[in-house]
Amino acid sequence: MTAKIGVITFPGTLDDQDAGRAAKYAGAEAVPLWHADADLRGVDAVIVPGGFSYGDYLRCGAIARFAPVMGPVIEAAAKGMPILGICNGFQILCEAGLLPGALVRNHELHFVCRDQWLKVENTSTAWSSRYDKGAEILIPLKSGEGGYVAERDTLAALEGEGRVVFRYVGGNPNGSLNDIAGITDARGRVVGLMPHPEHAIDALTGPSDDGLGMFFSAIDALVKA
Amino acid sequence: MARVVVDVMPKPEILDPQGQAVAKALPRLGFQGVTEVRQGKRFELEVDDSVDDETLTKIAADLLANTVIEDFTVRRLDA
Amino acid sequence: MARVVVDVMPKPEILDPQGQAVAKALPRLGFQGVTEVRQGKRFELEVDDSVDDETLTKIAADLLANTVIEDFTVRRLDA
Amino acid sequence: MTIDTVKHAEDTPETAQPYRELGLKDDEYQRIREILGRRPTDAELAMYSVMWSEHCSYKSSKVHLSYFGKTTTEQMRSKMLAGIGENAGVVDIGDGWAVTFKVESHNHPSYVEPYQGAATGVGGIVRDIMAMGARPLAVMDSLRFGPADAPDTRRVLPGVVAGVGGYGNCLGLPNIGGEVVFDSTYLGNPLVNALCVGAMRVEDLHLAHASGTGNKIILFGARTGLDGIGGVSVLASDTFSGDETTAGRKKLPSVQVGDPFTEKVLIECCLELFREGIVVGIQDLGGAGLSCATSELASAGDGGMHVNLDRVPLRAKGMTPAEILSSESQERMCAVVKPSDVDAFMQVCAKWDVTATEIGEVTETGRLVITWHDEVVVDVPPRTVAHEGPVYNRPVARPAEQDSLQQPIELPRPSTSDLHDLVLRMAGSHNLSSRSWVTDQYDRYVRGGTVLSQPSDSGMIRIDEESGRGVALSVDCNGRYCKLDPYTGAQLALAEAYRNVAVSGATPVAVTNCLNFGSPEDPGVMWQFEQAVRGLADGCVELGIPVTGGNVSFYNQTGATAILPTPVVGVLGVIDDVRRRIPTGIGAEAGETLLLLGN
Ligand SMILES: Nc1ncnc2c1ncn2[C@@H]1O[C@H](COP(=O)(O)OP(=O)(O)O)[C@@H](O)[C@H]1O
Repeated sequence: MTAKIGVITFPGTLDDQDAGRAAKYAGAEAVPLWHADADLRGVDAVIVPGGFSYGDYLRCGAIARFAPVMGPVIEAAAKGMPILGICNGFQILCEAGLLPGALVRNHELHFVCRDQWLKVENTSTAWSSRYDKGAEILIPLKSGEGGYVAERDTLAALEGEGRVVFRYVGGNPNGSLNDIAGITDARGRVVGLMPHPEHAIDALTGPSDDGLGMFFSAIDALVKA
Repeated sequence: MARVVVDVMPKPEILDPQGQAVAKALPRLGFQGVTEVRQGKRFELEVDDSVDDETLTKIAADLLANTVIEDFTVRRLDA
Repeated sequence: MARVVVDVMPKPEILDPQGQAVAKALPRLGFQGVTEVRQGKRFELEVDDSVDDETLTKIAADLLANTVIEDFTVRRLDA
Repeated sequence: MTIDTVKHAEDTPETAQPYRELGLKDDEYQRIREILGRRPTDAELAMYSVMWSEHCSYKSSKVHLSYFGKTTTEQMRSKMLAGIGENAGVVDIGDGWAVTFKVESHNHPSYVEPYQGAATGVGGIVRDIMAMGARPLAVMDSLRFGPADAPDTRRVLPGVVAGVGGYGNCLGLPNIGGEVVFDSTYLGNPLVNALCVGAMRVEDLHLAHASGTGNKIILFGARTGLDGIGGVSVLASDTFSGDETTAGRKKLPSVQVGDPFTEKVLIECCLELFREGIVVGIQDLGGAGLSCATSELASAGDGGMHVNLDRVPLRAKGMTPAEILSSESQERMCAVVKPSDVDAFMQVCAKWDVTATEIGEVTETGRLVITWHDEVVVDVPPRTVAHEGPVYNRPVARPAEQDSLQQPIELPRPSTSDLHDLVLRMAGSHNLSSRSWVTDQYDRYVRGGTVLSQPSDSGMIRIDEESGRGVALSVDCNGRYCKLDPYTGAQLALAEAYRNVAVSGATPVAVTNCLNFGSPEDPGVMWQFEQAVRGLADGCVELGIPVTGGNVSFYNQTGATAILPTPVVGVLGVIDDVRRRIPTGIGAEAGETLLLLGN
């Protein structure tokens, strides 16, 4: 049976088509989910894609986290459904409390679009099992508010429990604490990261196809379950 | 009708890249003597008299501020 | 040492997409009775006593506010 | 407040009107009186003055631009589905796909308020593309500033780049290329030219016209505020005291603030409306706001139009009809819809949370009638507003200095050590250094279809995911060459853009342009303009590809000094499979042979 991966569209979401395409490239069925529907349409996993939900004028992800669709996402997360937040999706998951910490303006105050090397630190999450531990992957980063911050205790806990999944290498692009690019929840099912794996699925349109591993990982996790 | 101001500021221990950028720019522009700058947000709300303080605090805490990284204050302006 | 607050708000006739986004979101979140929201910036500065009001106004006008589209106010907080 | 109605205008023929402050000449004002057989109302005056402005009427450029039409052959036209005169040119790229693209200037607003000026420039060109029925797919930006180290450049450049990026990134349109050029003539007149490209199925092409008596006019998108009112405030200031909240407010800043989120939602909403097949005609609201949208829709239609201006949703209190008609509030569109489709239309708008209001209908009167609380404030033949504005045959004279400019100078042959220094100096110059500080602020990946972008010679996007069919685009111009010889300079700009597209593996098929010049009242500038148009048109004939659209920006001048003549040329190419693109760059493999073609 094909895995069904839901992709949420909020007003202002931009990378929903791309996330769906990536899920398809990995062999899953991509199911569009609408922000105003409190229903996950029977999907096995959810991607909260990038963009500028509601313009992100107040604070990235601040308004989107209240959307009706987020109710069932939070419930599903509690039951261990694999959930991936990319960029704005990561910000939304933090605002919704599914992941700790927050994302603030890049330290140089500019939007940054670049091909970014990441080191895979944790390969036991639902979204990173296909990578080798310590592998370096090349993924586009494109965000204006990508600086990861958290209170000291939270940060210590994340590091102590090995919950930093991806770390920037070759220069910190946005001032993230501890060069953090992506983190996971305590069970390794919910992952959020600022860089865009869905833009690295084909060397024709991205810098590499290194991002595909995340989508394959999720399908593996679903088959195992 | 009442006018309400909600001020939202980054918590002291949280990085404030915007405030820092201003602080760095000032001496370059010839302004000495500013030792620290923090940048936050100011919201001005027009609210019906039916909206009580508790609701205002909830609006600030749930939506206007992210209490993981920001502090806020709510105050009514005298009409 | 003095603590100075500079409030910067979009001019009344200028579109404020930020405030609008908040105003539209509130009823969806179940908060009724907020009829208008405007979002601006708040700066908190620590300044040496040598810095006079004129300089503060200049800092606000030149750097903190974009006077084409924003108004500002400067005030010293009592220590 | 009292409103200047048509009846009131008839009763008070002698009332002095501030037409000069609104930019109308004595004879232009007289012509309006002749057309109407009375003095215009405030609202009519606001409408005519903005629609007869250089920017909207092309009054100085029209006689020259017609050369494009005259030189375009049937052969060149064969792939063109819409050309000059429409919101944007459209070409058939095969397999049932049509592509539309256009470049437009937002120079002056970007100087006044760099971030918002540039942002709304991107927003405006994207709506033009949307108004053709297409999905916008990518943007490009061609920028010119004064010397990089001048204080004003430091104010303008970061704001412009952040504005182009801020708006385009938030809209979800990849930025696939552009230019950054520094020259002292642009110090007080930076150029911000934005290009947008979009695609649709051939049968989905929409043209802007209001036809079918009884069809409804629907205004949708943002509310109308006091944005960009600028000059029109003189209309009320005589009659009213300077209370900020009512008409008669003091001169307002003519600055518009963009809301890219509203525009993104508007795009998705429009595309859904197109898919549902419930749009008869559509027009974006650009520079001249409702004045332009209503008069152009009516003028291109087959009847007249009646608009209830009091139905327009407003953002500010106490706006007058003249102000509403002149408002340049962004993120608005106007559609013509059959009465039976209005409900369906409103439902789609509600789904996207887009404000939509029925403001009028198509009539058979042949006139554009606008009422304000049941009183007629505008009653005009729409063509006289939109299409029959003044046309000038401005004096043209080759500048005397042109000969000395073209004097050949003997340059000594450089020695090897000179060359070494020269290469270093050139590599470090502001005009040749890396553009990554700019391009790193632009999202080039969104939509997942970008095949080539910086640092490639052209940008390339995939249009059809199945077949791999795509397009390549490049925008180019060298103003210094154009100054030396505007005819050849324009051809060089065309040739450069053409080559940039060709070397990526695409076949050039169409041209757009943005002609940035000084004051048309200067015969020398008019000569540059005429020469550039002829050069470009003749070059297009030579290459066999048509100019499908463009934009003219005059009055780019500080005092008596005009900018370098800057005819920015955009070339569109088609590639049937983007997998066969040719990336820029040498040295990917050892042992490559380097060949120089041409002489
Ligand atoms: N304002 C801009 N916006 C987007 N892309 C730009 C801009 N300026 C330059 N670029 C891109 O950066 C790259 C290098 O530009 P440039 O140095 O002008 O190249 P060239 O001299 O080969 O035309 C090109 O791919 C160009 O499209």
